Amino acid sequence: MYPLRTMKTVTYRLVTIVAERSVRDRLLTSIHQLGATGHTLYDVKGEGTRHAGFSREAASVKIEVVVSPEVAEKVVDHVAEKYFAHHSVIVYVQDVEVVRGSKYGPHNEEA
Amino acid sequence: MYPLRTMKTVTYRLVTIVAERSVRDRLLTSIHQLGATGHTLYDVKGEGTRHAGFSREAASVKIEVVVSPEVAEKVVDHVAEKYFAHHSVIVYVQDVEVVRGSKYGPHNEEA
Amino acid sequence: MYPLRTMKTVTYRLVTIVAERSVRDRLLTSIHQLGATGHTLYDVKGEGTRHAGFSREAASVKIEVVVSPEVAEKVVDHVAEKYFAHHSVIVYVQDVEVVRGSKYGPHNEEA
Amino acid sequence: MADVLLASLLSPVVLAFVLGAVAVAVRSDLEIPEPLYQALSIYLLLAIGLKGGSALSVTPLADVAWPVLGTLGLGILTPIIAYNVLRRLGKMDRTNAAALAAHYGSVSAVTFIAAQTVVALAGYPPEGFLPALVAVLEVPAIIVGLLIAYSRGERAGSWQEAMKEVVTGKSIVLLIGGMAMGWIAGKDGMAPVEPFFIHGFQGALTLFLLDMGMTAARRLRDLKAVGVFLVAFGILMPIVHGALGVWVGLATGLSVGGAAVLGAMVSSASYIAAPAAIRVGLPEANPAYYLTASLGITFPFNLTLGIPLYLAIAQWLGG
Amino acid sequence: MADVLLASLLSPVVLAFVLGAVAVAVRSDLEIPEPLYQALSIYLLLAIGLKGGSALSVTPLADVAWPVLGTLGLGILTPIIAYNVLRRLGKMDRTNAAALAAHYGSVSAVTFIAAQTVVALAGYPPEGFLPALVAVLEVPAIIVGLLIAYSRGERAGSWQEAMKEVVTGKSIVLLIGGMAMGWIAGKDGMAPVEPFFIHGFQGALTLFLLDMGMTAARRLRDLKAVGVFLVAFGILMPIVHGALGVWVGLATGLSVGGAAVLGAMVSSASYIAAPAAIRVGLPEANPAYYLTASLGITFPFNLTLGIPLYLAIAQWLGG
Amino acid sequence: MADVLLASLLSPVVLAFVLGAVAVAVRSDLEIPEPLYQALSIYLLLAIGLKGGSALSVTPLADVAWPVLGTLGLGILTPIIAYNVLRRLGKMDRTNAAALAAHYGSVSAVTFIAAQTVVALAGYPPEGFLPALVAVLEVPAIIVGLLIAYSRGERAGSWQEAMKEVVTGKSIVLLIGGMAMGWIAGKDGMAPVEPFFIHGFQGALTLFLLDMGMTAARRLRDLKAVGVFLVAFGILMPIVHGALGVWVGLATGLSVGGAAVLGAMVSSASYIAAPAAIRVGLPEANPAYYLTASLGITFPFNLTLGIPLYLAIAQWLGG
Ligand SMILES: Nc1ncnc2c1ncn2[C@@H]1O[C@H](COP(=O)(O)O)[C@@H](O)[C@H]1O
Ligand SMILES: Nc1ncnc2c1ncn2[C@@H]1O[C@H](COP(=O)(O)O)[C@@H](O)[C@H]1O
Ligand SMILES: Nc1ncnc2c1ncn2[C@@H]1O[C@H](COP(=O)(O)O)[C@@H](O)[C@H]1O
Ligand code: NA
Ligand code: NA
Ligand code: NA
Repeated sequence: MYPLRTMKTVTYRLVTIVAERSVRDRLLTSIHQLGATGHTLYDVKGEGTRHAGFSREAASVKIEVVVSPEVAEKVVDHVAEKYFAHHSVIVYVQDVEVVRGSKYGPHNEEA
Repeated sequence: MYPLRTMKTVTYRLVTIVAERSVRDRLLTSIHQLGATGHTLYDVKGEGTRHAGFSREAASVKIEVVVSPEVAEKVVDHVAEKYFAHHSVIVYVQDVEVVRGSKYGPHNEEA
Repeated sequence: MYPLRTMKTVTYRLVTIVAERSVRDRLLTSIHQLGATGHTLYDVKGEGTRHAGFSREAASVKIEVVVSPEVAEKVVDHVAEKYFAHHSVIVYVQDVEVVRGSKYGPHNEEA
Repeated sequence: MADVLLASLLSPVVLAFVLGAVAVAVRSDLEIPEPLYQALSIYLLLAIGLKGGSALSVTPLADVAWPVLGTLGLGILTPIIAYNVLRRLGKMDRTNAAALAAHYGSVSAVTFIAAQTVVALAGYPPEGFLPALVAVLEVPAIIVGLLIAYSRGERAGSWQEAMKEVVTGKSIVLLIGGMAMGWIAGKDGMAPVEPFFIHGFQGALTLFLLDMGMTAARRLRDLKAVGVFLVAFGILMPIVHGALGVWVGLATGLSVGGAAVLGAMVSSASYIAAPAAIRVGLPEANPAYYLTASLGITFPFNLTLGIPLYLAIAQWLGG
Repeated sequence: MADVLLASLLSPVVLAFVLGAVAVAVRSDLEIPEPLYQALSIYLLLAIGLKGGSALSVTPLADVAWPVLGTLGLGILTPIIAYNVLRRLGKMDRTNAAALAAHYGSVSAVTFIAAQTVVALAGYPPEGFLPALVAVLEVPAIIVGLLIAYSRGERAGSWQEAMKEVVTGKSIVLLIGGMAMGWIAGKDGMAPVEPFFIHGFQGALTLFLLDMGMTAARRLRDLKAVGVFLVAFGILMPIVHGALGVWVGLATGLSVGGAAVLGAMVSSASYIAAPAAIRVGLPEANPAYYLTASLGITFPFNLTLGIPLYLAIAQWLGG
Repeated sequence: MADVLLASLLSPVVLAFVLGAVAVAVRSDLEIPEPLYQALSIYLLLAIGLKGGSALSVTPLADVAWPVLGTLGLGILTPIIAYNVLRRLGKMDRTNAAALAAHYGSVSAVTFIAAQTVVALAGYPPEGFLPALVAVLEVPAIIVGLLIAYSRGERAGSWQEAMKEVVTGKSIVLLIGGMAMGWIAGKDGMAPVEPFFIHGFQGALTLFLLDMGMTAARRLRDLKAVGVFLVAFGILMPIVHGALGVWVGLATGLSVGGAAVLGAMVSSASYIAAPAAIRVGLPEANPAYYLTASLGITFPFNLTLGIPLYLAIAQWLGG
């Protein structure tokens, strides 16, 4: 890692969810309830182990949220519990360095 | 890194390819042959060192695959060997933590 | 991390910016002036702490640049200084492993 | 009937469907951009609504009441028939049977449009208010299908979310919204928008069917996952439902053309509203079954052979 | 006036706006894809330009000169009025007042179109060259608003970038470009593209207003952030500006219909060109204010009650 | 000829091209969304096909046979001419010369459409079946270009993939598919889709050319990379090919209008089908050369000066 020198950065978590569109609005509501202060989303196409392609109507959506490690954990747990059984959904987590950490919710650790 | 506590997570590799559209279908075929169990893709615009912009028809596509480290390596090698010489293509790799690791193919290590 | 064995890879930085569209062209110009040799961009939708949704016209754009750590730092500083006060913008940084490192500008370190 | 069949098969609309399928078969790089598909489907649903609404505004209530009631009855009856056929003859599990029942009880707007065109060309202009029947037919079957499933065990989905999807889904909003607009604006009010919504309609439908042909052909790749029984079901069930629809249409006072179109509607399987609601309410049902059957089998069958058949039945029963 | 009001309220265009708002209110999953919205707005702006340009090509310069000058004056005067109202009566800070002034001094192309349609239907066909006035009215107020702000302190934005945005923004390029095209091609040259740009216009506008209804309804959710004063401003300021516009229209020789349309134009608040320029030149102004006022309050007010009102004023003053 | 030149230059279609170029020159934020561009190109190709097919259905085979053969010959001959000019006079390397040859031997559908319109307006209505010639002209030159390259050394691309692209590319599928549809449906079957595909055509083309103007202007920024020789080639080669096309057209029995359109077709350089196939088959060729020459130089030249010139040649040779 190359910590940024000038601006003070903090390490947060980037949670990425790729899901069939039918669950989009429910997912967004839950994510914000679990503590995310924002999100970014866009339409994608995809193939996976379940995703039989559906019809055109059911293409996928990708949701990205920058959150504290605690919230990240809750989001991943929520997605796994509620959607893995019957829906086309994947979720993965990465570290990201951000400036203005407080923007993404409270967080006790630093990079 | 902040390992997720509740769900058991495994570290896989996220391979990202940004390429001119003319190679999209061939790339996808190869990626799956090399062992990827799924992919996500979407249209992007871009500029790089080769990419003269082409015409409108030749905008770029971004392909993301979550795979085991072994497959990641094969995909990167394949892209570099087959496409770097004459095509507008970049590829980069990152670690990602996933739940339900087996979904993305066999993998011997854990986070 | 699982360094790629066959191809020689180098660790660069992936800077991701999500911003309201009104700043897109100015951002791109600055990023290239600061040393980026390329960029990838696409339209997204989002919500954050400032982003009141604007009108339709003001949806967001996501810009991704693979750059050396030095350039990454400059880009983050620039975005923070010029845009954080009055614009809907977030920026975060990650490590990425790339092949053909020189493509993304000079860089003294290796993975 | 051979005439009608030929005219129907050789219309640009059906030919576009075939072209789409061919493009997929030869692995062409032709792609209909997603936003174009969405734009066309918004346009078509709104246009049907507008047309139906402005026709309703000049139709006496008495002419509409019986057909509406009859259609409502069919919307409740046909999913029950379909469910029992799938359970008893097909030995299908409850969840997937209920999901398919919802689809086959509901209606495909494009099948409706195609039927209207073919039947009118064959010299049997149907009643103008038929789009109202599409709106009536769309919803009940989905509720019946979900009711069957929810009354038979724990469900992974959400009943409320599914109901919300059913009544606020985009196809119902555009269809009923368009009808309200057409009804309020009346024939005169509609005049300025006619070039766009009426004259352009068949052409836009042609483009839409190019896309449908591609989607249907892609679905056919899942055919083996689906099995012989479901292929047979996807052809025979529409014929039964179609005949029933024609009979109810004539019995409630529709013309031969109107009854034939009602037959086509009843025979058709939903592929917008039902999948959206079932995905929310019954996520454990397998989309490969209901989408392949509805889009890959029943839709092409109706588009080519079904519609002329229902017209023939209507001519025979009502002539 | 009741007639005009009713005809206006019950036109497909206004009904589509209402349908869009209803879709948002019931939380439907209906969505107008972004590219469709952009395609429609390109189409509408180019079509207005073409129509206006081909009308200009057969209009003697003398007929146009005074209205153009009058409109130019209004484009300078109305932002100054609006700024002072906001500062003095509304106690608003300079930045936000200047931003709002730029919006209310500029013009909404869709309000213009709607006014043209309503006024023509009411039996007062407006002059064909009015689109030229839209082009004239769009720019000056934005410059005035920025000048006010920049002359009163340090600014976070860039004056040059903002000016560039003002004069090369897509709405001005399409409007003026379309006018040049229509003017050069003339009535005859336009004939081949008329089915697309003229006959299809009202229908495309209907689809566009479906989207506008959705956007406006979404903006209304910000209403509390905006406060009572701004709601009142969003209704009363247009009435004042509208009356002024009608009066200037009649004084510079426009017909009753033309003056009513000019009134609607002057009363309207920009929601494409002004936000784009203000975001660049005055980023510290709060978009929630100017977008909610312009899209959520003034636009719906004008579309429903405003336009008939301006026509009534024009009939009364000019009749 | 001055008349034709003027009428051609001042048509909305050409003016839209100029407007697009101006928008890029002034750095406007105008953007044609990618899906709109794709939608328009699908629409235009299908519409040309439909029109040509329905014309073919009423044309005796004898009238078509000779022009088809002549066009086929030109599709083989012109890439060979272009290749030799580039190699001998331009000292260009084999790969890039072969790639350019493929482009200049093939055809630009939009140039064809523009030529048809101009020539008809000038009082020389061309034969209705000409779209069939577009389909005939599109493919052979690309194969010839690839053959030249592959017969002269190892290649980085894939011959099979390139051939697949050539014959299943979207422009050929839509053109030939549309022709089959139009031919099967016949004049009567086409009637319901005419408002959409025929009446709307010129307007949709106008929007498309707005985009083409923007693309061409962006390509011009690469002009210095391309060199003086290629600029000259992009203007003179079309004149030679165009004259050849006119002559072959008249020799195989086409009318003056038909021969002029064939001249424009032969002179034009492909910018959809050829780039797609060359990118797959000859990736080592530099796109900056073939795209800048074809889109930035030859297309604008033909659109403005070329078409009237070919008509003048046709009048002179065939009058
Ligand atoms: N291995 C993978 N790499 C990248 N994206 C994937 C992968 N597997 C699945 N996806 C994405 O996640 C969506 C749902 O996957 P699934 O639940 O496996 O059907 C797919 O539509 C893809 O967009
Ligand atoms: N430094 C970079 N950062 C982000 N994306 C890049 C970069 N360089 C190239 N790209 C993307 O990769 C595509 C191909 O790049 P190139 O091969 O350099 O033309 C471009 O169209 C961009 O979308
Ligand atoms: N916590 C977050 N996670 C992901 N994206 C975010 C987050 N916060 C903001 N964004 C994105 O950044 C844009 C600007 O954010 P803001 O400046 O907070 O309005 C939003 O439109 C989102 O697309
Ligand atoms: Na049904
Ligand atoms: Na105004
Ligand atoms: Na050629």
